[in-house]
Amino acid sequence: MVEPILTVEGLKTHFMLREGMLKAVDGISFSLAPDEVLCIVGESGSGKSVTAQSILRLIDPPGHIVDGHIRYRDKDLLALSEREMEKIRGDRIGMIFQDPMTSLNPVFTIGEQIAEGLREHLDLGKKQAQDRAVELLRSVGIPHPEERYKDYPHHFSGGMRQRVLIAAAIACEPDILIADEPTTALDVTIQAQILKLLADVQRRLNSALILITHDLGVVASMADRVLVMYAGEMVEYGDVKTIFEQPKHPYTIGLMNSVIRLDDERDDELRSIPGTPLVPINPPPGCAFRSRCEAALAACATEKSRAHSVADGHLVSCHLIPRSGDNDS
Amino acid sequence: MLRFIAGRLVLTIPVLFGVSVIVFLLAHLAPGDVTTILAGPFATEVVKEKLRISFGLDQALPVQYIKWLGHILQGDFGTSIANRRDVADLVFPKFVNTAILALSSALLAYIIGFFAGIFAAARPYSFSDRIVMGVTLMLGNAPPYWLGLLIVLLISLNWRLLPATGMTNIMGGGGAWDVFLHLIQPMLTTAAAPACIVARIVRASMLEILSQNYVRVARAKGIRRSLILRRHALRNALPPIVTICGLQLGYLLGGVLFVEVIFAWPGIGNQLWQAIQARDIPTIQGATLVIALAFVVVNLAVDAINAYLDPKIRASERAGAS
Amino acid sequence: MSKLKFKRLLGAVAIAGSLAFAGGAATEVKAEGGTFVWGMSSEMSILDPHVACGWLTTNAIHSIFEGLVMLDLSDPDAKSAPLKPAIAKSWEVNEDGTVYTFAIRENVRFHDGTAVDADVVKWNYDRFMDSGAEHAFDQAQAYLGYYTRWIKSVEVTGPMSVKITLNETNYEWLQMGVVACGMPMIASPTAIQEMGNEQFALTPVGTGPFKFIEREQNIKLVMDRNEDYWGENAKIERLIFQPLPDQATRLNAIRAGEVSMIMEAPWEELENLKNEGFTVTINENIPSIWLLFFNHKNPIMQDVRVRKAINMAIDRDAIADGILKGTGRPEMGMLSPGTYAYKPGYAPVKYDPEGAKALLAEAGYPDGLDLDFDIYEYGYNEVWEKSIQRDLKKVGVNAKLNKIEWITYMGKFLKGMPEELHMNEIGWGWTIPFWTQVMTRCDYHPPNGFNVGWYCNPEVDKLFDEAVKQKDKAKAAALYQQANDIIIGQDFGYAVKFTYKNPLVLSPSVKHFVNPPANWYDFSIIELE
Amino acid sequence: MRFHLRILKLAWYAYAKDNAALGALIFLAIIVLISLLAPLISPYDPAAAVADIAAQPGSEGVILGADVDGRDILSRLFWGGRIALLVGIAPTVAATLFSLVLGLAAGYIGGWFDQIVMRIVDVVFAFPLVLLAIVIAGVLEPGVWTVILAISIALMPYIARLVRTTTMNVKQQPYVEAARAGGAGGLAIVLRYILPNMIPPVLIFATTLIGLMMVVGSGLSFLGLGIQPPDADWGIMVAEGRGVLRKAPHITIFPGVVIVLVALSFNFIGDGLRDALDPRRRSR
Repeated sequence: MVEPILTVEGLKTHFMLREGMLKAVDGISFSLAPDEVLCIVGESGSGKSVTAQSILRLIDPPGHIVDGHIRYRDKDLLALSEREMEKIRGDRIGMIFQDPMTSLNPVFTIGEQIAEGLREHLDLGKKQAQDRAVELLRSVGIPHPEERYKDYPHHFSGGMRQRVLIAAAIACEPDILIADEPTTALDVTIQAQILKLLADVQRRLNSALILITHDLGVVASMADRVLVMYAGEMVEYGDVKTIFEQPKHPYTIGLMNSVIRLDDERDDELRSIPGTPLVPINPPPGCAFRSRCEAALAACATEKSRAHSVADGHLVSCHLIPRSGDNDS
Repeated sequence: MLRFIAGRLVLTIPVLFGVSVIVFLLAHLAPGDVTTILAGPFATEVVKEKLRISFGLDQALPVQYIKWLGHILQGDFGTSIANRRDVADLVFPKFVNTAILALSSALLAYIIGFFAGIFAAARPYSFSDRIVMGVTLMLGNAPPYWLGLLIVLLISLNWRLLPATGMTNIMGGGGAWDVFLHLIQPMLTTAAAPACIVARIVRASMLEILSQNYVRVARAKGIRRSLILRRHALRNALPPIVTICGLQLGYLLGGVLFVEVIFAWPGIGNQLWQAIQARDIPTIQGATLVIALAFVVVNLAVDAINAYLDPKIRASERAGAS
Repeated sequence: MSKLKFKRLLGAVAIAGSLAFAGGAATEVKAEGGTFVWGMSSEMSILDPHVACGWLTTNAIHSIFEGLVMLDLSDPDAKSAPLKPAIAKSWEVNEDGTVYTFAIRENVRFHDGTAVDADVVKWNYDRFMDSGAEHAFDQAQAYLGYYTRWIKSVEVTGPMSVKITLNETNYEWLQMGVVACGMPMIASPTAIQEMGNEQFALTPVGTGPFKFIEREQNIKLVMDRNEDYWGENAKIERLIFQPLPDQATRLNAIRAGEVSMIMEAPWEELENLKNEGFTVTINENIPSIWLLFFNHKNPIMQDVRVRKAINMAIDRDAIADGILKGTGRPEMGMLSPGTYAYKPGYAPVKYDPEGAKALLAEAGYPDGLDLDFDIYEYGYNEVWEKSIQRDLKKVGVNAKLNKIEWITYMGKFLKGMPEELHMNEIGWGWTIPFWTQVMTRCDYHPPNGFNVGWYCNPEVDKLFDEAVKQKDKAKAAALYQQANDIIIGQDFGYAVKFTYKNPLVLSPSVKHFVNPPANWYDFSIIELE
Repeated sequence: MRFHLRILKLAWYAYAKDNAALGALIFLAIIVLISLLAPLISPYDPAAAVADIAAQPGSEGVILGADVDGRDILSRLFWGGRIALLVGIAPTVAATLFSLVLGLAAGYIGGWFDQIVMRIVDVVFAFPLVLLAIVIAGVLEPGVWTVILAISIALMPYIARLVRTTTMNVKQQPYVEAARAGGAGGLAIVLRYILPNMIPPVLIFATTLIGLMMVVGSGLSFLGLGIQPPDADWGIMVAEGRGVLRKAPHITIFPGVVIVLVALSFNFIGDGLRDALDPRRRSR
């Protein structure tokens, strides 16, 4: 196997709220090959976005990364200084957020907002950065990029803004692109265009992509590997074929069933699993999913299952699933 | 931009008209017959009546108002009853003194407020944030006249560091340095409350902006934190801050009265206070009118700056111009 | 006109702007004699002596101007101030006290260089008494009426000689010209003709020991020593009156060494100031008393027993010591201190609440009565009026205090009390006992005078008529005291309360300051160390 | 009804969690109680001299010392609370009620009525608040009602603007449109839909203003334009003490500290209310 470009180990990101400790991400591990597409799926509030932001260390108080390692190439990102981290962000790892309407600064032109990152990382002059930004705008499919360079965000539609944001994220040709539900806020017709653009960009740059989504259709069409999250924890992790064809964890099985049953409405939210998701504030011991799990064991109430390998590259956290004979690879 | 300002100016005219009506009517709320002061205690009714006629006090209110307004528009603010000189001569130099105090206080308040606010916003909910915000809240709620007394007690009376009264050394001073020494204490007193209010609004606006998605995007782009604070956050937080700063400057114009009284600063507030005590109606009218005018101008300036800062207005102007 | 105003405004802005560049170019010229700064409790009025009133203004007027005669205020031990020659180097009064002949001093010049002669004196008298004169000033004529009503004619009898003839004998008349409201002083005709009445009042020109330099309204009035003064030059180089209306500011200013003298320091602070090295001077012979007028048109107040009872019910010691902390002295007579007729310690009745109660019962008010009492809102008077209200309460009198803003009050006061009102108040006095006449004579009922309580006793008026005809001051004083004993001791026509000794605080560097039996001071004798 | 109750409960829950606001509320409750009970609990008559002039704090009998007339400062603080709170609360309440009616009417009726009302408001708005209050109080006879009137007038435009803006916003909400389409009358819409939406912002604003107005009111008294001596008021107490600032600073300092604390409390309560009533800010 190729050397992974990014490795996340035992990542824990917690939020100290007045109501108690929100364990938004509680022990996530995965690795990413240089040209791989990883999809992180799960319901709202399962910790997908926090995981993505943790990688770039964009977590603000009261949130805090309390444990774990994030390794990019040979660097431990959690050990870097803020200044060193700023050099990674946008340059080596780019990120796209879910709400293009609020992700652009209303008081600067869109061109400025693309050129800004270029000047920060590539040490380009004003003119060079501007030329490059126009090129980028063209590459993400903005018509008349020279003229639109000087426009303010309020002149742009949501889909166009997301294109601008993608242009900004890929400006420095990063090794890793993180897209946090990039299409959620967009019209259905635009969604496909944006996803296609993302796929094109990923292929063109030959970069790794972490795509956060709850749309299993997207997962099926784009992912190499899939990470399923529930209440801040990883419940299952494996290649896309395995997850879709041989899901092991009851939650993943539920997800897959819901997709199959509602095949023609796959962009709908995943709400066919009975019960409501657990909000992991001061969570009780044991498995977070057990209250919604039909097959819960006594052990599920007292002890979390550790992620264990059931096949090569396929990890599951569930007491129901016996460990495979071998250790994790 | 120009169109916007022109529009605002047009809107200001009825406001100014209303202001003049209120200022005029204020005089007629006041009890007492001004002719008694003018003519002295020995004056006969005949002399008083003559005076009343010469002041136009025998005419109907609307007539008096129109005449008064006509004079005001020609720069004639009437004659002070207590001092028997042109109110304009009394009020304008005093207004300049007040402007010196108010502007320097505002500047000080903005600088302190900005730095304290950004300092606190850059480390929200930390210990230093709480301390800074706690102090500003205390100072912001302290009555200025009380604060001034404490300052003068400490600096002038106990430490004997700075002069306690006036604007220049009355025994023969003058010059910028002398004025500056006299300015320090009133300036500190005046600046305290607005500095705190500015600090709080700067902090709140910055935090509001720092939690915006586009700031997160900028961070994800790897923009340096200092640059984010300066470029993205401050630039967006500016409109409410400018509004508050402008309002504070306006309030300073009215609120320096307490400070001017305590420090005997020869400003328009002090003049107004003495005019109130002497029931010197023309001076009260003149001083009030000048302060209200200044307030209106400051508000206009704030609107103009905010319009300039708003890309939508700027862009639409550009589109309209091309 | 408007252009001019605008230019002035621009000028002011430019000055303010240039301050920033002036950079420590302070021009502090320490002339010999030094600068004396008086921190005053309020701004003065205009400085035209013929239409000016109020004792702060008087202080400035008496420094800049002189009349034919002036009061000699240099004797610290004087009980009442004697006259001294000024513009007139001497004067003669004829046998029946109706013709005054003045010899005008040679070599007296106004600050603008104009020389003083008999014509100048006549010109000034015409200004405030001859309504037919070209330069007559009707406001001045109103102000000075109390003085000019006695005058039959003013004649120039030589280049340096003026003869003034009175309607009737009056030996007090000369001193009536040195009271504090509307002063018959000699102003520069050249200046008045050049500037006009309005401007002259702002930039006055006189002959006094100090000349007007500049005045910034509510900031300062600056006067410099008149180097060409006919008499002995003032010791100090510069005299500044600085209005500091706020009491605490005045205190701060003198403590910080920014002024040389302040008035109206808090009574509680006087002791501390002394300990800090400041001089506190008290005006023992101040010609001023605080009194209540009884309304003699009101049925209740017409009963002498009620008036006497109120006189007995007021605890004057409590005000003088308790409230004023020794800066007041109880008084009962209508002759004010500082005049030659003053009788110290005059007290026909004593503080006696029980006796007062009994008297009221006798008058038909065993269960007490309600009285309406107008007071004005100015300074501290409410503090002692409240104290009197409490005193009256003790004898069953419910006094309702109607507090009225000063100007409104003056308007109402001068009209005389309406029948339903029972009492009102004033604090006042002149350096001559004639003031008592103005307050009590039958023919001085409003609008002709200040007898606002409508008191009238022809017997008293007869004594007064005699008094002004006495050349001998001792005889005049005796007549006044006799009248006073009727007004108070017999009729209890007024309730006099106390005299307020108006303490001043002087910085340690001030020497030879005299607190005279008057309401104003001679600044030319002060020295600074 | 049940729905409203739950919102209130939730709001209180969030509110009570805010320690500063809760502390401020308790502190204010104590101040109000003390002021109300002043006649019963004051150690001395606030107008009577009971100790040495300017007696230091801790002198016999007078815990906080005595003022320049030997009156007990503690008792005067108790009594002064009545006026200070009245001067803070009464104008704010009066201006709020008046502005509610005016702003609602202007915002709801709109058109020329709105234009006229708002132009008048603009005119009053063109004066700095403190200045307007001083001038109005200055030309009228001084006294507690003058202060209340002066501050009420000066305060009115601020609240009226807020009320009108909120009215305009709510008026355009779909559910109001729906109610109107459903035949609800103007008054019903105002009372049922607009007024309830008005309460949170106005309540928050007014609470914060009370503290400020207390400072302004005491300032008027300080200048001699408000409550007249010998009545006790915190502003007057500061004013009376400044003559002896050097020797007896406690006379000036104590009432000033009380003003700051009470004004601060209203601020905290306003902040607490905002957090409680505005779910968006609750987590902060």
